[in-house]
Amino acid sequence: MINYLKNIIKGFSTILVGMKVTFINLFRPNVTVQYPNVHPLVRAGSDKMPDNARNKLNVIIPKCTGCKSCEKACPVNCITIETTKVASIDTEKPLMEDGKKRVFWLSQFDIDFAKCCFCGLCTIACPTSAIVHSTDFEYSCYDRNELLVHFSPFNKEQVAEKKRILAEEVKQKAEKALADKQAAEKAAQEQNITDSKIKSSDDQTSANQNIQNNSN
Amino acid sequence: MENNLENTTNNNKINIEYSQFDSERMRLNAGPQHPSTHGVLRLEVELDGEIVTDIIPHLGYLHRCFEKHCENSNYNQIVPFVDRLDYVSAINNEFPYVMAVEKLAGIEVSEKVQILRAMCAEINRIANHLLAISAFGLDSGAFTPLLFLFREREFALGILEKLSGARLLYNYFCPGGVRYEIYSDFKKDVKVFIDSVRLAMKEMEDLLIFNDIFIKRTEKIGLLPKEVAINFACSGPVARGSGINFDIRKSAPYSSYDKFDFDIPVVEPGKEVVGVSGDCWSRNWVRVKEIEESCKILEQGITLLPDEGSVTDGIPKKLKVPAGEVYCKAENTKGELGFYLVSNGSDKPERVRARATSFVNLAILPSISKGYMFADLIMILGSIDIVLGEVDR
Amino acid sequence: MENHQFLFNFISEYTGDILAGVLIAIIPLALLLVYALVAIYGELKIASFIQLKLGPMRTGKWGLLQPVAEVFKLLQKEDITPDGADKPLFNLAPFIIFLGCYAALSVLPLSSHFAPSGLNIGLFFIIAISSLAVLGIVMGGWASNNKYSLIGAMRSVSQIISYEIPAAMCILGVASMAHSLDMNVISAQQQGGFWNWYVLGGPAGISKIWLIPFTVVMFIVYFVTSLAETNRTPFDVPEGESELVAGYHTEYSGMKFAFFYLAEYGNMFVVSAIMTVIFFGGWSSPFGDFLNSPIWQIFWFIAKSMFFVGLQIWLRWTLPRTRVDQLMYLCWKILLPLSMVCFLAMALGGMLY
Amino acid sequence: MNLEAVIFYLFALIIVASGGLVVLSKNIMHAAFALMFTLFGLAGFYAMLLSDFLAVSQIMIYVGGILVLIIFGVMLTSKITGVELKTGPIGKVNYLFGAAISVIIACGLSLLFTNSKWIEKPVDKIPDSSINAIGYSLLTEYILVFEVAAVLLLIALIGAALIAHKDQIIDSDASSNEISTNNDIKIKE
Repeated sequence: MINYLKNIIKGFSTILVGMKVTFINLFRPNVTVQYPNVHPLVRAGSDKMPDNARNKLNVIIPKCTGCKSCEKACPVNCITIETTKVASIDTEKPLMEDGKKRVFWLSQFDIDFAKCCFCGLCTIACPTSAIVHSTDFEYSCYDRNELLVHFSPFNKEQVAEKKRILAEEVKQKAEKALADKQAAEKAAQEQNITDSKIKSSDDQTSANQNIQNNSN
Repeated sequence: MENNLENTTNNNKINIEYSQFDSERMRLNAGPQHPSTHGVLRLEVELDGEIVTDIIPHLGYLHRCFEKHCENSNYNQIVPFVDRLDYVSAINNEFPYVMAVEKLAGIEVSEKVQILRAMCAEINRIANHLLAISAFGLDSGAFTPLLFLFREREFALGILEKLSGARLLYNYFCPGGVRYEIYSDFKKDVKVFIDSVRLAMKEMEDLLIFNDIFIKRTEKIGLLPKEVAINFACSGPVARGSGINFDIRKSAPYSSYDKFDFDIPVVEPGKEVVGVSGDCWSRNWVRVKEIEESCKILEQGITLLPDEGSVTDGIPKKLKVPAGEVYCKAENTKGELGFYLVSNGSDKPERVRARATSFVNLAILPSISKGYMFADLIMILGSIDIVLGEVDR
Repeated sequence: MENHQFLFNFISEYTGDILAGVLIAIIPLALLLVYALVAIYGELKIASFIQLKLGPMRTGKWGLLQPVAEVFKLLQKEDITPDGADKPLFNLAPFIIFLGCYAALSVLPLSSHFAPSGLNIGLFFIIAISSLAVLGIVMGGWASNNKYSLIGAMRSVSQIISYEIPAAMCILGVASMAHSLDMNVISAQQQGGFWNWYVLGGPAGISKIWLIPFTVVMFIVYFVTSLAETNRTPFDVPEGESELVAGYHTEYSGMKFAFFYLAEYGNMFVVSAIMTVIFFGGWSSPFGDFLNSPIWQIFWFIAKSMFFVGLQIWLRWTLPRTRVDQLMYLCWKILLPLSMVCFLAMALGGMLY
Repeated sequence: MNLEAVIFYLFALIIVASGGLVVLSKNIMHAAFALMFTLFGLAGFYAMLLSDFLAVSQIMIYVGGILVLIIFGVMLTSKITGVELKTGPIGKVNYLFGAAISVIIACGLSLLFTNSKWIEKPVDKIPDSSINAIGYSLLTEYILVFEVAAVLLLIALIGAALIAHKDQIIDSDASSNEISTNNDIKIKE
């Protein structure tokens, strides 16, 4: 009987203790923020989103060499890179940010944020830190295709133009090689044959490779 | 073994001789979309009135081919996948995997990295236990504790975000060290965090843990006897709630855990605060006490963590893993998490096998929940604290 | 009897009897609807403040229009009737439940001069009519053709029927002290300051002191019972969100769900109003004759009732849910003996004073 | 036709319609719920006859008690899931039999109605409340009946408690074999 009453009183008192806790909390200041009004990037103090937060990827094109190591490092294959060699006859001779000569045009640099898992492996793999995480986390959209972001500075026509220039150069080279070859053959008739033959065949294979690249 | 279970669990269990009443059993399909199956677990429950007579868990709704996927990725690329196993305690998942790769590749890790890793794991452990306790409260119908503890969890996630840049899936550890350097206010933040967690847990004991209704809901429910727990290879708070003093951090210290002074909370028979050893309340109580122990480790970590030295220097430029095989285990937040790696010398592992804690712990559910009411089944499931990402992999 | 009919006579003098009846019937409905908006807003805000949030902030100033927005949201939602459901019963159930709560409002004396129906056995009527909700819940739970709904309905019926007994005990205790079942009479007896409220032993002078513990315990018993009868936490096992998804109204949506919602809040008000009448002096002012005019009486009545509604909300966001057998244990083995003892004491008090 | 008559016919319509539904409905649950409206209409009649206590008791006992019991019985005894709760087909003989009984009862009731002497004196004073009178007569004139009914209910209550208690007595010495086979982990396809 005493136990019975004790249990009732114990149950009742623990409920009162719980009510006390919630009552105290009723008057505490709130800890949430009104998100679009108070943005995590501009919030003060320790609530602010840190600068190294891993959100939407950003590619700094002047830094990118087109080495494709980020593409290889990505565990979900969300990065697609296609490069086009900078033709030597191209009038536009861009420099990298650090002043070096650019070897590849980035004819295509796509990141599919629908696939991206924000692991940060691409930023670690990048030798020039051209691909970095930004603190921009608001990129929801109505169409899934909008998540496929093109970072390449060229549009389709420009890419076609660059490829045409490269093809032209390849053609010129091939013609030059052909001319060289003919000249060499001529010379070979006169002189020793073997050395020049190997050289011309080498040139031809490299030219073929370039053409294949462009057709891709 | 089943008889053993019967003999030892005679406490609050409602044993009905089924042949006496030829009542119709109801088959209830709880899940995969159910508010408290903690993910996409489907439980096919056979009910006699409200009493559970049979239960068949159906798994695999979240199966993502983790092990096969790993065979097609290189060692660094696997780390983000490991995060996604038990997504509530991602750092603790990375720990054994990274140790396994280091063991295989023969990489020595500096002491600062080891201490930092242990601290990160403990912060993550606190975050996980806060979620587990509050979600357990939510299963019992109390909604407010969930949001109270989420406030503290935000602190933990905030610290880890500042360290790694991500809030949930960190990809922070890597073979040889950690990905990013420590930020300047790390120690200060951890101190603030410890104080705040201790305060919140005190409040939580008043509000939920020692509430009479909560105690009545959880004590003597889902009894898991010690022998059964061993037979089912349970680990973590589930095993320690049944009185098994087993924690890899103490029994086989890895990383820098031998440098820390902490206790393993175990609810041994005869030493219970409330209820009996092996019930839902005890499992939850182990988690409550573990938060305090983790706070102790963090406090020591603040003093032990050297200021000078880099944590990213040890990372090899090119990871070369010789052929061989290794099994490496660590104390996850839910128990023993192990990774078995087979390497053939290439940059991709030939086989990765995870001993998933939640999967093993979940296996006890059908055998300990029969004879209790349907509402108790939910509590038992909550007290095991599973994450379906790890169960299904 | 004449007093309660005051408004009715006044209106019917100028209009027809039917119109007067309709007008009188509309007043509690309007009260219920306005109250529901306030209660929903209160629930959202109290819950948020307890949980250190802000709650609704965007609809109107401080989210004041949130309940209105929710009502519109529910109205424009698709009204689904499941294929396997028993359609006539499924569609009827929410209205039956609402009917129970609305009918109970008809006997509440808002002021000494106005009760929609001055029934002289008002308390008995409320106990009887609240059993209608049981039927509505069974109807909805069974007709949904959903096992969760069915289990929820079963739980709800056993719960409400069991808890009617201690509730009736409490009401009986007060009735034996008041020698009446008329709510207006009971309220009128408690006039003259809070000292005369039945929770403090009733209007009997200083010698009633020995009675106070019993009446206070009786009030607590009734409060617990009222929580169970309205399916509120910690006794919300029929809805049991974490176990039964949403219990007996799992399959309901749109307008019909809104009726369940409205009935739940309505029932909260009804039990709080009963509590106010039988223990806290009904419409009478807590300060004797100070501010005790018929208009102020409406204020006192609603203020007291809303206080208990707030208490219910506060409890909901504090406590976990009990299990269904513990619920029965509490009812039959704790509340019933307690109320029995208190009833005997109060009956003795009723004989003495 | 005054307001009272309108209300009377409204109640009558409810009673007749729902009563017909009770008899004719093939779904037992529909019949049980239709019964609720019949009982409610009856309560309305009582209220119109100024016996408010009887009206409320009607709701309390029949709607809140007996009807719930009936519905519970229907739900618990028949298969809840899978099988439809419907009455079986009735043979032609049964139809004839039922019709005959109905006609006999109707005739008997009409005879009774026409032959009985109705009190046609109007009530000169409307009682304020019937509840006091009922209370006094229950505890004075009909005290024996009242007490006998109370004892009967008590016996029923004890019996119910005993039946409910029985399975607990059984389970204390339950043979563990039966249970353990039930508790084996079954792997079902």
